[in-house]
Amino acid sequence: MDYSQFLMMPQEIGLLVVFLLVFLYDTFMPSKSLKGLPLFATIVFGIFTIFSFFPVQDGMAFGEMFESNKATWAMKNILNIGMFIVLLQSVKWANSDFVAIRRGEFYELMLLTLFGMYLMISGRHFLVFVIGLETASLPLATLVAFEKKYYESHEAAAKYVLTAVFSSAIMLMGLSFVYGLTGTLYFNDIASMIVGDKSLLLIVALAFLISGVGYKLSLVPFHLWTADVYQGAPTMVTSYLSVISKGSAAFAFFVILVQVFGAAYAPIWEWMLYAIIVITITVGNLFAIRQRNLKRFLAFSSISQAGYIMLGVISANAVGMASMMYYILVYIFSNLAAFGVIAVIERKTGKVTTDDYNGLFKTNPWLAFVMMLAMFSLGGIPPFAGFFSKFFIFLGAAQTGNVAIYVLVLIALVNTIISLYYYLLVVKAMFIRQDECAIPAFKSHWTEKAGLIICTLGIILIGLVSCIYTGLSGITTSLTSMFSMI
Amino acid sequence: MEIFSNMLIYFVIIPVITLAGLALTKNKGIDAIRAVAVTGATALVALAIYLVIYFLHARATGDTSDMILQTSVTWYEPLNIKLALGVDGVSVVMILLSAFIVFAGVFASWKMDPLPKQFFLWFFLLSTGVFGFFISVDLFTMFMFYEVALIPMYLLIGVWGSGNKTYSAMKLTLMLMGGSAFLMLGIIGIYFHSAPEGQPLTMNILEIAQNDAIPHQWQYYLFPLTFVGFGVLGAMFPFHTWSPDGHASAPTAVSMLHAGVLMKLGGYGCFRIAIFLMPFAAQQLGWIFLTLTGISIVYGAFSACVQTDLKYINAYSSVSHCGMVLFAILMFNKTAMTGAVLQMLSHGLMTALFFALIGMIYGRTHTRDIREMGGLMHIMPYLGVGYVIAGFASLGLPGLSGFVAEMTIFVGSFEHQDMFRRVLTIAATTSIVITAVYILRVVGKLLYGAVQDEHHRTLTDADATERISTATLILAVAIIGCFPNFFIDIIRDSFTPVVNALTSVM
Amino acid sequence: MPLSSTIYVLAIPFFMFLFLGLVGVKMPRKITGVIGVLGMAVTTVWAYAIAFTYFFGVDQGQMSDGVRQQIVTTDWTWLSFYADKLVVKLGILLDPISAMMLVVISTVSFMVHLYSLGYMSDHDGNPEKGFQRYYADLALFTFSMLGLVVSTNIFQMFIFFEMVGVSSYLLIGFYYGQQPANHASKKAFIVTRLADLFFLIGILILSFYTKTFDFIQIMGANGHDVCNAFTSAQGLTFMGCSVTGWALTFIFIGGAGKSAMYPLHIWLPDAMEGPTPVSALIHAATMVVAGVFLVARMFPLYVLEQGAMDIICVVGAFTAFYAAAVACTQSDIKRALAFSTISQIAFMMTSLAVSSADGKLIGGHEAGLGYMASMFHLFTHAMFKALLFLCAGAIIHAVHSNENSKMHGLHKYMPITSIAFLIGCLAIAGIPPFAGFFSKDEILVACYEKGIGWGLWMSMVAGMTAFYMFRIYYLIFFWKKHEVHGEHKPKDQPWTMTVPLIVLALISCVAGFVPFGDLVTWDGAKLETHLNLPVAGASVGIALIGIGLATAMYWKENPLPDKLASMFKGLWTASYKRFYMDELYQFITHKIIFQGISKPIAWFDRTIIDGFFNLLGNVTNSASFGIRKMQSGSVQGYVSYYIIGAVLLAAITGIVILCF
Amino acid sequence: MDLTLLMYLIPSLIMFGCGVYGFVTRKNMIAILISLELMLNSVDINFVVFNRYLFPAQHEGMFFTLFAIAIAAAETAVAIAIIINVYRLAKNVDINQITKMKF
Repeated sequence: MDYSQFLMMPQEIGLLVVFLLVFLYDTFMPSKSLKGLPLFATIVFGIFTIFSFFPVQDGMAFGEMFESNKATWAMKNILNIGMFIVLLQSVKWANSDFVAIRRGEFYELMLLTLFGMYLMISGRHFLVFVIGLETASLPLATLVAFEKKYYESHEAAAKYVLTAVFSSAIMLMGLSFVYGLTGTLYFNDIASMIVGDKSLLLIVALAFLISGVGYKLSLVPFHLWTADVYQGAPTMVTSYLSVISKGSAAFAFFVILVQVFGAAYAPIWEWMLYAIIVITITVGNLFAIRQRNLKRFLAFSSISQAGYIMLGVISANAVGMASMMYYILVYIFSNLAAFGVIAVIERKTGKVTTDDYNGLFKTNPWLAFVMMLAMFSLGGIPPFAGFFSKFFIFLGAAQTGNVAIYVLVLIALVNTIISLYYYLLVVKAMFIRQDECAIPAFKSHWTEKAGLIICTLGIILIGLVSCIYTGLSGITTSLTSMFSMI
Repeated sequence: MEIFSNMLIYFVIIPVITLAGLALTKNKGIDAIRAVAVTGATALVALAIYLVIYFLHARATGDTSDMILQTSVTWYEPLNIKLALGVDGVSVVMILLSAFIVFAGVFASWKMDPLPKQFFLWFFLLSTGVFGFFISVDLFTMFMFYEVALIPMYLLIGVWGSGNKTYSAMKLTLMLMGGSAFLMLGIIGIYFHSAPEGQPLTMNILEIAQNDAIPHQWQYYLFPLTFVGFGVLGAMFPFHTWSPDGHASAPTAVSMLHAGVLMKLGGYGCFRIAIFLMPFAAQQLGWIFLTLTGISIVYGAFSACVQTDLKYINAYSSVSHCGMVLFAILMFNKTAMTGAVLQMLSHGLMTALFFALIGMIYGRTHTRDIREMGGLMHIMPYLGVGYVIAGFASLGLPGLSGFVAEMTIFVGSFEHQDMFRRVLTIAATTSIVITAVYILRVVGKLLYGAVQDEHHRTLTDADATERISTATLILAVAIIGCFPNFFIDIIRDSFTPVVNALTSVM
Repeated sequence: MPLSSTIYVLAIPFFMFLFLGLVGVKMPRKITGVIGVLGMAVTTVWAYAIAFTYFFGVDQGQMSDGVRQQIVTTDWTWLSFYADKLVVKLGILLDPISAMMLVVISTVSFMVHLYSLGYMSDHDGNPEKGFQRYYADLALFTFSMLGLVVSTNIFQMFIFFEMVGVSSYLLIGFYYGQQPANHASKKAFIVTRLADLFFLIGILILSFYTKTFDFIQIMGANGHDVCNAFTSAQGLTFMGCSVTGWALTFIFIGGAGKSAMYPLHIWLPDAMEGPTPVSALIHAATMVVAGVFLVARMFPLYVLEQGAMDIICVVGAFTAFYAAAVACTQSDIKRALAFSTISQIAFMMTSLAVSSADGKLIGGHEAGLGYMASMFHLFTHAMFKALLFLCAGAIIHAVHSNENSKMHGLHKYMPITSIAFLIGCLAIAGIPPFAGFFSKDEILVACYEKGIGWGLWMSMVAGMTAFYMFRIYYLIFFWKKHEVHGEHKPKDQPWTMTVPLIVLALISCVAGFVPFGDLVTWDGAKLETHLNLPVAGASVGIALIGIGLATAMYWKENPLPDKLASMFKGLWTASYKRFYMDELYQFITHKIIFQGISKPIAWFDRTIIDGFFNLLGNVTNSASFGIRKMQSGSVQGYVSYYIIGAVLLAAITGIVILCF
Repeated sequence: MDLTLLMYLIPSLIMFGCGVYGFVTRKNMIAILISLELMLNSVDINFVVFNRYLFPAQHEGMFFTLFAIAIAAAETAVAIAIIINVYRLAKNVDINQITKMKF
């Protein structure tokens, strides 16, 4: 066996190194110095994040089961950034009394799930993909259950693990059909096998596959676990779930649909996605309107956001892919900013409902400011990054040019009004509503501040500085082989 | 970068610098805040006046290009989105108007309380959007600045407003954003048909108009989208209903800026994007929107007749006047369109004046219900006379701006060969009587007659800052009314391209 | 004096307005008053000089082979609707009527300025509050009227119509503290505005066809060659009538509003809520003649549109009678005078309408007699009506009431006023040799030539005029002894108020001998006029009968009037209530416009349209409440949604694929 | 008699159906886990059978099955652990008890 092909996966290797370092620190360091573990893990991961920006060479490895190209490289970096912010924000929380005893596991499991997502992104064989998927989802179940004292945490974990296994079972069923029809699990081979007449069994398989990935992306009607899990899980884990795993799943989804089913089945899955997007955005918004618990509220908002991300998938072209990755990046910054504020306030006061935020601007103007930026960015208000990502993803979707897509974009746009409504509700609570027993002024830890500042800069700059999107689109347009069969 | 050698960009940079300066001030340091705000506003006015002079000079020296001061810097290279600047006569006068209103607005909100710093921050963010909208000729940047100008409204009304403010603010924001949702779809559609087969797509309005590549059946979809999108902001019937509540709840300066400048974005966009880029559909579907705007002219005037809240009266009269703007734009000839721009100027200044005075009166009497006031002319003659002048401007007294604008519109509209349009024009002219009715009704109830409330006898007349802000506007109104040709000469020729485009598809 | 200096006749009042309005308020009242009067005096002198130069001066191009030319001395492009055509200019057009009007306006206005010095002060001579504003508004009023008469184009005329309307609004509402003045000013403005709307429409139609506003371009020099665009447009018809007919009729409605023709007259009687000198100005010289002047100005077009002419004729004749009938019963002297004004203005209108322009001789008179007569009557009427109103002002100032029941027998207290008033009455009644006789005689002649019916009708009205004027006169100065209440008894007013009376009285005596036919004709050519004895005699006879009747009824106190009043109760009350025109307007404005249109529209806006957008929000909310059961919280529910969703997705797609 | 493909597929599909049915109907979380196992195992059968009958040349399906079994084991372990935690706090393993968070 040729070990040089490990050079194809420097990011995976680096991640494993980080994991090992954290593991060794956790295992062999004296227990009194374990307080430094969170910071240590964060710093090491930060270094890794920076190094992983070094370009990798394109190519396939391990019998073409694993592909690394510019797009996967960029996507992994995007995830790294998000992961770094999450770790940064979780430093203080990880040292709090309840979780301190298990802080090591927290970081190890987080890094493991990230590794699984890497596999999802880079896998070009369904075996690798499935392993990555499970590696990404199973540790998360334990992370959801991390708040040992809270019943909600465990209820959420139970719901999560049961539904997760169920969905993976369904997806595997679909995969077995695919295998039975084609006799292979390589993406490219399947693609070359299934050209020709449409078989019903493959349609079923496609539906099951979409449902399996849609579960990770929490698309309606496979989304119902989302709200409960987000609400019950520790806020750090929630933010991680809402952005990182979503992002990776979206990317993998794009690759599978375009590369595997792109050839002959594009109309079919585009139709399926069409229906799913419409109900996803709508249902997510409708639920979000009535939520008072902010974590639950953001859960539903993230459902509708997933619908917007799918607009990039349905476009199935280079612009759409670039817009989707760009959207994910912006979404990471915006959502992590929101969750960061929620986490800080929850850690200080334990309050998570909208009404608790009344008059927040008077007492904690900066937190309120960041939260407002996050809400505006999620709602797509210029000059913040969310506006650009929304515009570009609509642009990408509309590039396919048929009127049906325009109608879809119109539906999405009308939904942005509803979403704007509930985002503004939060702003209203913080800025307009007055409350004498508002959350008192407090100072947050410097790591949390750092995380929020990074998010704020991202929200403000990513849109105005065009180079990021330009780079992404340059990358995606270079993937000629991928879109060749569409 | 060559972009900074173009003076237009400074219309955006100055507000941004002002924002930065305000951000540096202390929350309590009210004097510093005022100083920064006034400096920024004054700089804007100076720059705007210089721009007018520059424009006249350029035209005088034989620069006949459609737009002067054109600069184009690539922003989003893969989508061919550029930061393209350029102004013609219409944008020049619009910028001048905006600068004046911002200037007057700063003084009108002199005693803003609470949180003056945040107020001015949002205030200048809004003006950033407004100026950016007027200076840019790129669909994307226009749309971006458009929304930048819209969103601060929510907090400006919600935090500093009065009455049922949260409801009004939410309604206003959602309706305007709903409009801009249609607009966004329209812009995307235009973008993908902006160039003939094989050529690179573009967002630059001038290039799109030059390519003239939008297929006719697509124009049928895109024209209503864009026109309604802007029409919502232009208070077109039946999408005007945000205006009364919004204006009633908004603080003075915000009402001034909103009615004075923001509603103009609607009219400007309607002609600059909807009609200019899709002349065929404009010719085909124009009659629908013409009917709607015709309705809103008379409708707004009639509804204003029975209101009792000063701000509601002006909101409805704004519906009527802005309806006249869109009405004239849809007449597709130079005279009417020139009249439309004059009407924008006139309505902007006049309504700003109205809202400023209302704010001052409200600040003293703490009521806006005309049934509870009376004989204020005895008590505050300066404000009273100002209000009468604003009223005369609104009902079109010669020598003030309203008359010039309305007459240009009527004459231009009536010149149209199409009988339907002529009859509509006749219907629209009736508004001058109804306007007189409700204006005189208010003046009679509010200023004349005996003093209703004895407590009002102790009230004071306008102070220095208030006099500055009102005098500025009154002067501007009188200047437009007395020397209309100066403005008409700036404006008229800017309509040559759009009129040519419209006539070419007939 | 060069005619090009006419601009100063306008410039001075305008400057006075700005000066008094902005600076004057800071100055002591008396001084501002004096300044105003002086300014007006200069204007008057200047206007006289201009008029003299125009009519009799050395030739500055105003005479060519015996025909007075129209001279445009100033022309400033103010507003250009199109780059080349359809330009609004502000200019000065001098021709017989505008020169004549300059004289009339400046004279009356100057008298009023002077008179107001006394009138607007209390008995100790201290000017009252708002004195400066009063003089500023007077200056503005004068300026607007002067600008109106010298207009070179119809649009400029429209502009100054508006200006006149607004300055009258300011003056009528001078006592804005009092509700009646407030209402009266509003009414005056809105009614005239309504008329101006039609005027505007008329202008739009006319300019649409002629492509110009300019009088000379439309009607040609001296109105002799009307432009082809107009004549060709006469062919086009709209709803049966020719478009030019519509245009001219609409324009006439505009004039009718200002000239208080029935049914747009209702604002005029209320206009007396302003200070009495203002009423004098409005009724005599400025506002009400604007309409007549407009028709006269466009006379060459009207004669081409007999339809429009007939409308004017009917309206004028009816208004004359109606106003006279009302005036017979009014107890408020100012209101009575107001209706007499309406009646006299109607005389002028009718006379214009019966006039003809084609060159042929009718009944020994040249064409255009009616035109000349109308202008003549305008001139004389301005003088004696101003006189009458100023007298009324003096009386009111003395007894502090408008009701003639408060007066009676003032003759021995204020003889000068009484005599002046008598002269005015004789003049308006048309007794030679006073001014009114000549002008009214010409009018009647013109009417008889139009048709015997018109002549008889107008003669009857003339008789009524004599009757009600003397009725007022007797009721004020005789009828019974004046009972004095208060310590100071009524007396003649200070010189500032009496001098104008005397001057105007003298003018009223001699004005009739002005050779008007040589000066003011519709085409500038001389017009031979000679007394038409039968008509003159008849009219004088009728006048005398009217006077006699009045004398019989009102000279000494007697029960006869009340008997008559009770005999024709309904008629009397109807006439006293001005035939319920105001009530009708009240009904239309309040019940129909406000209650019937505005209220429903406002309701519709708040309920239907606003309600619709609120409904959208509520529907969204209720929908989000309705689907909440989906999130039941039980894992099994979740997975059932999951599996159903997946299967449905597959099934629907499969069916679609298999079927299509 | 020799066994055909369908003779394996139909039972596995029935197994799968039973698993889904059991998941939706059973109240006890352990029972639900068991039905999940049924579903996963039916998937394994599918893979093996397809491989054995249709594509005997390679062993992709076999390998996949091995991994699938491992994954299933891991899932079961995690699930059991969490269920035990729930039992600690809720004192029962009734699936209808854990519906605190809803709507």
